[in-house]
Amino acid sequence: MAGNDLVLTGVTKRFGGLVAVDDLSFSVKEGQIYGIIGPNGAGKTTAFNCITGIYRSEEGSVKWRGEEIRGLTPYQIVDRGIVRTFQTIRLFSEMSVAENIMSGRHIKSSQSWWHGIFPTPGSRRDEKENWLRVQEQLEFFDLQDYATTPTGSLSYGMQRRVEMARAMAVEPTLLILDEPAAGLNDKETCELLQTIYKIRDKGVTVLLIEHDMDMVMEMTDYLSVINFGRKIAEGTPAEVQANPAVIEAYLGSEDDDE
Amino acid sequence: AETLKIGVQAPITGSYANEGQGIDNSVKLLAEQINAKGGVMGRQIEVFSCDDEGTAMKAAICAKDLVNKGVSMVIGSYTSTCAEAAQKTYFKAGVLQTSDGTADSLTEKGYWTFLRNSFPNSAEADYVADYMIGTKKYQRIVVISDFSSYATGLAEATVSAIKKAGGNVIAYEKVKADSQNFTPILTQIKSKKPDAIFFAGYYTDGGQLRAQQVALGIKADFIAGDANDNPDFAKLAGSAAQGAYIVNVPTPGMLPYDVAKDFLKSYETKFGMLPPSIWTLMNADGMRAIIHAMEQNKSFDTKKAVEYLQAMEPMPGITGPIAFAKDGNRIGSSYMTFEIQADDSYRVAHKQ
Amino acid sequence: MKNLNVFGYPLFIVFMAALPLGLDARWQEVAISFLVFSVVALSQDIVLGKCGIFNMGQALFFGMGAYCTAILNNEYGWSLLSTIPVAILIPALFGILLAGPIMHLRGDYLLVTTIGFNIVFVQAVQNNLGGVTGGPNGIFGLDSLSLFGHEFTDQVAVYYFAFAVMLLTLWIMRNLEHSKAGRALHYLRLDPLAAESIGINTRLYKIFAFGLGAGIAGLAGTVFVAQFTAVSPEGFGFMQSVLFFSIVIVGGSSVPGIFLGVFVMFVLPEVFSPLATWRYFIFGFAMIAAMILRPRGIWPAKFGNIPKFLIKESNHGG
Amino acid sequence: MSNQPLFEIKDLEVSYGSIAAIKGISMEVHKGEIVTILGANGAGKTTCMRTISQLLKAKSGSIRFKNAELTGLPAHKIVGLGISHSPEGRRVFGILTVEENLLLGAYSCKSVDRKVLEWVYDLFPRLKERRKQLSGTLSGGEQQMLAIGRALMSKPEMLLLDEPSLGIAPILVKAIFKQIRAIADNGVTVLLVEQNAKAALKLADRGYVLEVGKIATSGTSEELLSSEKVQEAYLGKKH
Amino acid sequence: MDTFFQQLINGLTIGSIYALVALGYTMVYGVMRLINFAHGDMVAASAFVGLTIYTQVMGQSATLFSVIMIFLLAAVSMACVGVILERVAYRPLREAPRLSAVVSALGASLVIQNGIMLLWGPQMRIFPELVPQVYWEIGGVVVSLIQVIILILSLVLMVALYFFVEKTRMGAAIRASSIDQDAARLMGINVNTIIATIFIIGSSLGAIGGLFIGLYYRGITFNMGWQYGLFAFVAAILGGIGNIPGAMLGGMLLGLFNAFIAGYVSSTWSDAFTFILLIIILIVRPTGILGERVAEKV
Ligand SMILES: Nc1ncnc2c1ncn2[C@@H]1O[C@H](COP(=O)(O)OP(=O)(O)OP(=O)(O)O)[C@@H](O)[C@H]1O
Ligand SMILES: Nc1ncnc2c1ncn2[C@@H]1O[C@H](COP(=O)(O)OP(=O)(O)OP(=O)(O)O)[C@@H](O)[C@H]1O
Ligand SMILES: [Mg+2]
Ligand SMILES: [Mg+2]
Repeated sequence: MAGNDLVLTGVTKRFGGLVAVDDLSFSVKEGQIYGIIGPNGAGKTTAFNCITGIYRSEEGSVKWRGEEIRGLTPYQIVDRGIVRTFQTIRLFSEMSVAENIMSGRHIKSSQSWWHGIFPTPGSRRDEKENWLRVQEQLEFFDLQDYATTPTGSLSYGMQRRVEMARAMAVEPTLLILDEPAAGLNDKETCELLQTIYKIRDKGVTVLLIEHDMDMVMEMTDYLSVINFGRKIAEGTPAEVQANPAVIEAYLGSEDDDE
Repeated sequence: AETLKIGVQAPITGSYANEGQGIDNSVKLLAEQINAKGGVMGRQIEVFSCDDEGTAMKAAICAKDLVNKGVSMVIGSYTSTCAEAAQKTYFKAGVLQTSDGTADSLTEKGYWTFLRNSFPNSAEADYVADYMIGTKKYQRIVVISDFSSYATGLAEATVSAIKKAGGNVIAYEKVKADSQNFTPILTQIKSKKPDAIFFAGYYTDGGQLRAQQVALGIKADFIAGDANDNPDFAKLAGSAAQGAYIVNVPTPGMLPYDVAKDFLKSYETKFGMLPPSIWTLMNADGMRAIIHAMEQNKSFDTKKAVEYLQAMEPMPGITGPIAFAKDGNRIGSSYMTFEIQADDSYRVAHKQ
Repeated sequence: MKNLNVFGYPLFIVFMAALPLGLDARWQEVAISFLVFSVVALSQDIVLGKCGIFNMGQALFFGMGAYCTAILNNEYGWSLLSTIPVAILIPALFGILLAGPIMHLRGDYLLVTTIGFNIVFVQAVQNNLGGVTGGPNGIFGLDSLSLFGHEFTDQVAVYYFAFAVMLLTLWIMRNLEHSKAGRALHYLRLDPLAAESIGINTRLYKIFAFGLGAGIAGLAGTVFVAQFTAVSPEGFGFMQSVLFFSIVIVGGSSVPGIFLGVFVMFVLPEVFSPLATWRYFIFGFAMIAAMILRPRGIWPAKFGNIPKFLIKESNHGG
Repeated sequence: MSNQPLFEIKDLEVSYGSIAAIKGISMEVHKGEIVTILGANGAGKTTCMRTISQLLKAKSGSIRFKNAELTGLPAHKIVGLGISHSPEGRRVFGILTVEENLLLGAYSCKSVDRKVLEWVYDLFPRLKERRKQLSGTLSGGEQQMLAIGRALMSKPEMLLLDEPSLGIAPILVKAIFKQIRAIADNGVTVLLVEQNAKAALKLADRGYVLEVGKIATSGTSEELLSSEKVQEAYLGKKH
Repeated sequence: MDTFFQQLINGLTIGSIYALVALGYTMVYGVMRLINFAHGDMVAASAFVGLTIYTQVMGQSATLFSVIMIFLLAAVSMACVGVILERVAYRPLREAPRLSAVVSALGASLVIQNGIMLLWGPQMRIFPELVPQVYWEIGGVVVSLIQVIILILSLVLMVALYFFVEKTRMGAAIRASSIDQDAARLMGINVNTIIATIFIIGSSLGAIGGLFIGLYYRGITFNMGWQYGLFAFVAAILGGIGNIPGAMLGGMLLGLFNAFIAGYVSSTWSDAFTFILLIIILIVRPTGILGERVAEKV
């Protein structure tokens, strides 16, 4: 059994008559930074939604560490170590940064529901321990100064970072990022890149969607290109960049540039 | 100075508001008259009104409230439900309660504090059964009630009285008070081809039932219980009111007694209108009786007052002679049937 | 926030504990109502304020608790206090059962279904379901509060019973704030999808909130019965639910806000009872004004409930 | 450059409650220009655009267009004056068809000018293909085209574009930028907000760089492209 | 069989009243995402206003002209109330959390309901018999003139509204505002005017519903708005709130449910069964029968 691998085979997702994801297969190896690119509406986000259980694909299989996870609910999938972020930021904007990160500890906490009514010494200890983990994440992402700040009042780039910290608080083995650099300027994108490297160095596999080609080329180990829900190319960034099908569907030729 | 505290528990707002206000008004009027004459054994009467809105829960709350205020007697409420909901609280506190509620159950619990100033349902039921079977000879009778204690009590008593008299009840239905739309149930009734419908609920529903009965082309006689004796019944039914029957004791205007004439006159001068119905007057009689008993006993003791009332000779009242049985029921009955005319006036169709 | 915990609550509790000494019978009764309705409103807050479930049927569980107590007392002669476990468990169980199939519904649709449950309940009780609910009149003349065979006729006993129930509720609310379950409710209110995506079983926690809220409301029902020794359907109708709903929103879904809300909605009307007919008219205006002036409620709930060691000197905002 | 600017902002301040988002900026746009506003996230670019359209109310300062004061006017009056705004995040009317969206773009005109509609369809042939499709089912790039096309329907003199490349695939970004050029060539003045600084500066005549609510630098595109500061902060050496 | 058709007619009559009232809920919801809880009370208020117009303005004459005037004047006055309501109670809360506006609506409902009580008294008031009690018996099924009037007038109004919203420029502006108000402003649509229009239309339809209730049932009480409002609101939800044909369908279905359940199952359980049926429908179709016209994409 191949370690922490994610394997999609023949995944198909339809919305009414529209086939958003069409017989899609790819596999992500442990330790990789794996990129998915493709035109708007190609079905990238939908594919992620199928992996993370928000949608259930009609056909195909999604295997994680050899286990079929298609049909599991999102929280069951998180429980297996797969965590995602969203294309548009979805933080709990009224709550502080620390509380947002604490939400990532939900699944790791040993409390059960009834501890919310009658606490026990054990549940109090668990509470304390999880806050300590939150502190670790705050430090890792350099957010200590903002622990009590409501995330709604942070800048966009900072919110992206909190979102990442929250996902990392779950201690995932596979992190799925949907356009993490959207809306970031080049400088912020650079910072993001460093963060993703740091995450990878912790042994987390990263799967991401991105439109910023510079970033994709720089960072990913392997790429799949999707169009109309189907995979039209895959390979290393260099291979993909040179693929005529990809240039035609997605990148556009250089002479369009001027 | 010490006062004699009298509570009024009545539906001052809500569906039966005009009845409730009638009770409240007449208690205040009596109190004014008595106070003008120097009060009861030197004590002025102080009236506390509590609006039970015609709902049982509010009635229970009113009861506690009035007891907390230290009243020694409570007049009301208009509906049996409300009277019943409050009974036990008054009983525990030794506070006298007199109500026009007609549900038989009111006097079946053995609370000595309760005095009924009207006649119980069973008396009306017997009269209705006799009228429908004996006089009118109906073959297919439908009985309708709502959920209140009064209406279910009256309807059940009537059903059994009809059966006892050998009549044929083809359906006994319940409707939700204030629901306005009775056509679904009337449509089902229509298919059973009744020749008479007896309605045991209140006028607010009765008028609409009658209107919808006619609109659906159900050609049965409509006979309504005492709580339909209200001018609004005919207004609600509109042109359909004509020909409907209402069973009740005599209307205020028909009361032949001097006490009645005096009282009605002062009521009209003070409030600019006549009391809404005889129920108001029954309650006034209840209050007069209790005060009479206290004065005779020369004591404000409630227990003694009841003992006196249960033993006394009938005293003249606004609604006729008053006397009480051991269980708190008023003795006697004087039902009659009225038929509504084209101009909404009553014609006496049958007397007991 | 800190002042509230250090001074506010203790002061409030001491004040409430001493309150009956200074009141006559009538106002004691008002004070008991205040406590009972506060508990129901707090239970509604768990469902609506914390978990964000648009529940407009909380009176149903309040009523169910009250009816459990009343029926057990009336039919089987249980003492009021001994009915407590049943009055908590049955509503909680119903809450869980009813919540199960409807929790996937969105806001306003959930609102009607909960209204629907409430109406079904009231109609079932009015129709004298099982012949034990007393029909539209309800059940009257129940026993007073008694403990170990000793009967308390004084309503001060009822007051302290209500007070104890309120303290218990406050304690649970506090525990909830400092637990995984309580936070989960906040998360799933603010963004259910994000909550689900970090591993929160949103369905489970919604049902948990519903069940817990129902259980607490049921307990309040027992206190209600102890106070009035009576139950009847209209006390638990849809209008009541609307009031509890409004209290939570007007209060701002914080504990002090809810107490204020209950005070304004249930106690002030008693103060102004001479204006009885104008009461709801004025009230309606007050509700509109409160929302316009303070759209997040009179005393909005605050977040930032985090341990001290995380708070740095240079903290922004907060 | 002509002496009388078509559009002018003076000492504009905008805040959300107590948070100041724009802290006194001034800028001017001349007829026929493409002017871009650059800036990091949260710099206040969108706020600025929304204030021009009066969706937000300025705290102080003035916004003048063809010598008429805009501040204080209700938002729905702006488009009638000749300023059209294609908002951030596209905001197409999802359950209406493409054509219904376009027709609504001409709501401020007494009647719909068929020629304008044809022109928009010429600029974005894809929209013509999808006329009857519900706009909510278009892909992101198509929606962006629709948003721009819709803004053009009112025959504006000045077009406000807020991040037309956000979340759009490279190939479409190129297509859209090309059409912006074509629109400007048609005599429409363009005020363009972009995150993608390099592409925007290539397209624009001049630019302003916004930093936390203030203008940090401004100048012609060439000046900005070669400015150290801009290079570092926005075009930056990555990695 | 006669009974079945009779129940059908009865159900459709009351159903079309529900539908008229439901339209007010749905239109306001569509544009403002607000359940206007005061709408039911405006329906009640309309009946009282109609009564007063009859006695005070029309001098109790029951001619066709005076009936038309009653409808017109009541609709106009309720439209004014609706516009004022929006100005005072809802507009200040447009940016506020959704539930705040809901509570404001509940407050407005109390104000109107108790306003009626203060003005016209707590007792039931009786509506004049303006439509003569004329009946036709067709094969055992009785249809009354008032039923025919209610059915036809409601249908005409609903169809007119549908075309107004789907086919006119103003209708397109209404739909655009219901999707995205800011984007609508950018098109030059005056959203405040649109909202005022919505309230004018919704309130007038509600007013007509209220008069129908008065004409049909005759007895009107200050608190009847809750009952009709709740049912109409349920009808709107049943059809898919925000969806105009949905409200019409929901209203009709609810009327039929009510009639058939009360007739064939149990009149004492009819509300309960109606709601149980509604809940089951919602469990199966979580956004109503025709669905709500909004889609969220992640
Ligand atoms: N819930 C939904 N209902 C209907 N159609 C949907 C839904 N979600 C996605 N789609 C459609 O599926 C297709 C793929 O959408 P998806 O969001 O996966 O695209 P994407 O590749 O992520 O594009 P982008 O780069 O613009 O984010 C699109 O045509 C979209 O309109
Ligand atoms: N509705 C709001 N309430 C409070 N603050 C807001 C609101 N909208 C924006 N802000 C704040 O105003 C500032 C400017 O925001 P704005 O959206 O104008 O930035 P921007 O330059 O357009 O950024 P981006 O590149 O992310 O679109 C930011 O600090 C932001 O947090
Ligand atoms: Mg996507
Ligand atoms: Mg922006």
